This record gives sequence, structure tokens and C-alpha cells, in this order.
Amino acid sequence: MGAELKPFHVTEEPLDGAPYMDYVTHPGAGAVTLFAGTVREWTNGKRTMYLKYEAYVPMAEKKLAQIGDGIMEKWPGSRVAIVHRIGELAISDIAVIIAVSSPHRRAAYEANEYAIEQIKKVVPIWKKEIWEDGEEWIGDQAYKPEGGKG
Amino acid sequence: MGAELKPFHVTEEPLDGAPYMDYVTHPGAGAVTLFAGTVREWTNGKRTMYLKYEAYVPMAEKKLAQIGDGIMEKWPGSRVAIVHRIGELAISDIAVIIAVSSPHRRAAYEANEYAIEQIKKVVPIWKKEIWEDGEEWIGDQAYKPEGGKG
Amino acid sequence: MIYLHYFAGLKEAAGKAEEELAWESGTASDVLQWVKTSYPQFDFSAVQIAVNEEYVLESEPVHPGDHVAFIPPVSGG
Amino acid sequence: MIYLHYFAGLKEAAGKAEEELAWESGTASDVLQWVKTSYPQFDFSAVQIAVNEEYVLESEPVHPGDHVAFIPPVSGG
Repeated sequence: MGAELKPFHVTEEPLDGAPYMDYVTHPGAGAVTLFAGTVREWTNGKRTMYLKYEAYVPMAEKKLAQIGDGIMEKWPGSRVAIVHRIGELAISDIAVIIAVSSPHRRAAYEANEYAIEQIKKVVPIWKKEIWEDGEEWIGDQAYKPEGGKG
Repeated sequence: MGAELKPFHVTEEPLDGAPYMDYVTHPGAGAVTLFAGTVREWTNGKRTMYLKYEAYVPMAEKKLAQIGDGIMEKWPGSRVAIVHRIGELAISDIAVIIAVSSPHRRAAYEANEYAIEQIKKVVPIWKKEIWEDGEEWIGDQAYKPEGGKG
Repeated sequence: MIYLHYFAGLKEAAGKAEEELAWESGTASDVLQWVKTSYPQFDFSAVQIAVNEEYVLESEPVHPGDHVAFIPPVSGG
Repeated sequence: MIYLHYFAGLKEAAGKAEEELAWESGTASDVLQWVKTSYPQFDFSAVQIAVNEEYVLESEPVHPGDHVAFIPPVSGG
């Protein structure tokens, strides 16, 4: 991926952390944190078969870049890359990768966690959980598709 | 590395995060955090040429495993792998990798940061900084090798 | 003309991801009202509105050519 | 006989990483005293002692065959 890597990206392709770690690493960095959100099989006693993610892609990439800008302002010397996968994801697939580098480790942890919290608040991406006996868009949405339980 | 991966390892080989992420990922995990400590060029206005790490290898690996056990006890459902490189490291080389998976993200961040803090307290590994005009073992050691400044 | 964008549960309720609406002038609130009336089976109480890819208040003016997106509670990550 | 292990600055002060010491009985404190006397140019004030790869108090007994390591302040990570 090297030269073509988009640091704030929404994609249907499987995710790999390595190019994002490389992207944020630089001589001023003493710490790199990588977060990978993975598809968990069991949630509250319910077995997930797979997940489906959907995004408003241009706005989502814009919001990811704004989160990155916010981090570089709050934690000077940081570098950030965030990529979110959409489409159908199987158990253990990576849904999101956040890579942050910083001169010191505390900032690298804090900024990384700040990024995932912001993603969950403002980035227009939606997750549908598909179980054996139904499916549901997550996030308190009131419309129940047929077959859903929620 | 796959089948041969040692989850608590001290090695002279260059480090790569990918096999450690794969090692801790499993169907019960919803979050994976990876920390990479990298060699920073400038510290307090002083330019590092390279670092030299030394370890009491058998005891260091034992202590890393104890840190892993402590994490799995404090944050149930976590998996942990920690590897520390020794020998001469150049700028941007990775000195340590900590991979933690957990059902939920808060634990994955917390446990990862707990691991690096414990490493810096109890694992018998030492770092020597080599500058243009001298060198010094880090950690308030009182013996100054010839040519050292500190 | 303005361009409406639907996602997730609202896309399923509307049976489409996008549609066009004849438009001369008005606010985001007016567009929301039209969509609510068109798809009454969807609960819009937690929906946010974005105009041209930025979140806006309902009082925001909407002009011909604008893209208006209805954003149900997000659940990325 | 016991086996002594030196690291980092202490290894450089001692000019060696390991050495053997004739030993019948005593405590970690006694071993430390021997090493302090042998390498007076090193400041042992922050050094911890490990016997057979576990940190111990200075009162810990040391037996023939034990590995005694002197651990200057660590700086891994």
C-alpha cells in the first residue's frame, strides 16, 4: 500500500494494521498505539453470525480526517491514521483500525482512545448485527426490518 | 512465526506487530490494542544515535509472563503477548511490542498500558543511550562509563 | 432540486438509498418534515441532519443542489 | 559455589557479566557486601537482588548452586 495509503479511509477491503503502523511511525515518535475493533461472536448471550457495516462514505472520511486534525492539535507531535471497513464482516474480522504515534506513550494511548470514542459519536457508519434468528441495526433505531427481533 | 510464536519473548531479532496481533485475536475479542515502543531521535534536546538494550533474559521472560498472567486475572477474557528486543536499535526501530485482546475496548487499552508500566518497573532490561558525544545507561545508575557525560 | 440520502434502518424503511426532491427554498426542518410524512413507519426522534456532509441544526437553510442526509444514531467502530 | 550475574553499568564496572563465588551459607545481604567491596566504583544504592530469577529481600538465605543477580534500576520499554 505504501505510497497510496489514505490515512482516513472507508473501504470494503479486509484491513491489515501493518501499513498504518508504518505510516504513523517517524523519528520523533517514541510510542505507537494501534487499535483494532474486531467482530466478537457473543454479545449479551446472543451469537452473532456476521455484521454488516454501511457508511455515508464521503462524510465519514471527512469526519475521520477531522478527528485526526483534532488529535494533532490536542496532542502535538502525533500522527494519526484511521480506516474503517464496510460491507459484510465475519467473526474476528477487523472493522476499524486506529494508528497513533506520539513522542511519549501516554499521549499515544489517550489519543487513540479519544479517536474510537469520537468515531462512535460522530462518524456516519452503521452496524447491523445478524444473528441466527434475526437482525438489527445497532444504535437504538426504531425501524425493525422484517425478521428482526430487537 | 505462527505456531512457533513465544508470547513472552526477549529477542535480538527485529520486531513485527502482525504475528502478535494475530496471536491474541480470537472470537471472544472485540478489541485488540497493540503498543510499539519506538526509538525516538530527540530527547530533551539531545540527539540519540542509537540505543543498546541488554536483558537478564530468562528472568525477563519470566517477568513478562507474570505480567501477562496478572492481566488475564485482572481483565478476564484478555489475551496477551509481549516481546522485547535487545541489542543495538536504530532510530524508529521497535523496542517492545505489547498486544492485548479483550471482549471490550476499555479493558484492552487499560491492560495494555498496565503492561508497559509494569515492564518499566520490574522487568530486568536496561537501555543505554548513545549520543554523538557520549553514552549512558538509563535509570539513574551511578556508574559512568568513560566518555559518558550524564 | 435537492438530493436526499438515507441510511441503515431509514434506507430499508424508504426502500431506497437516495432520491431527489423538487426544491426552491426552506430549512432542514422543512425537508425533515417531508421525509417524516413520506416514511411514517420510521421513528425519526434520534435522527440528525447533515447538509453537504456537515451536521446542521434544523433551522439551517437548504438550497437547490444541496445534499441532505438523514443520520440515524451511528454505530461504527 | 554460587553464580553472580551483573548487568548494564555494573557489568561494565565489574568488567564481566558473570562470576562464581565460593559459598557455604549466608544471606543475599552477605553476597551484596562481597560485591560492593569488590566493585567500589559502582553505586549500589538502587540495586535490587534476585535469587534464581526472583526478586528477594536482603535477608533471603542464599544456598550453594543459587544464581544471584544484581539488578540496577531497569529501563526497558
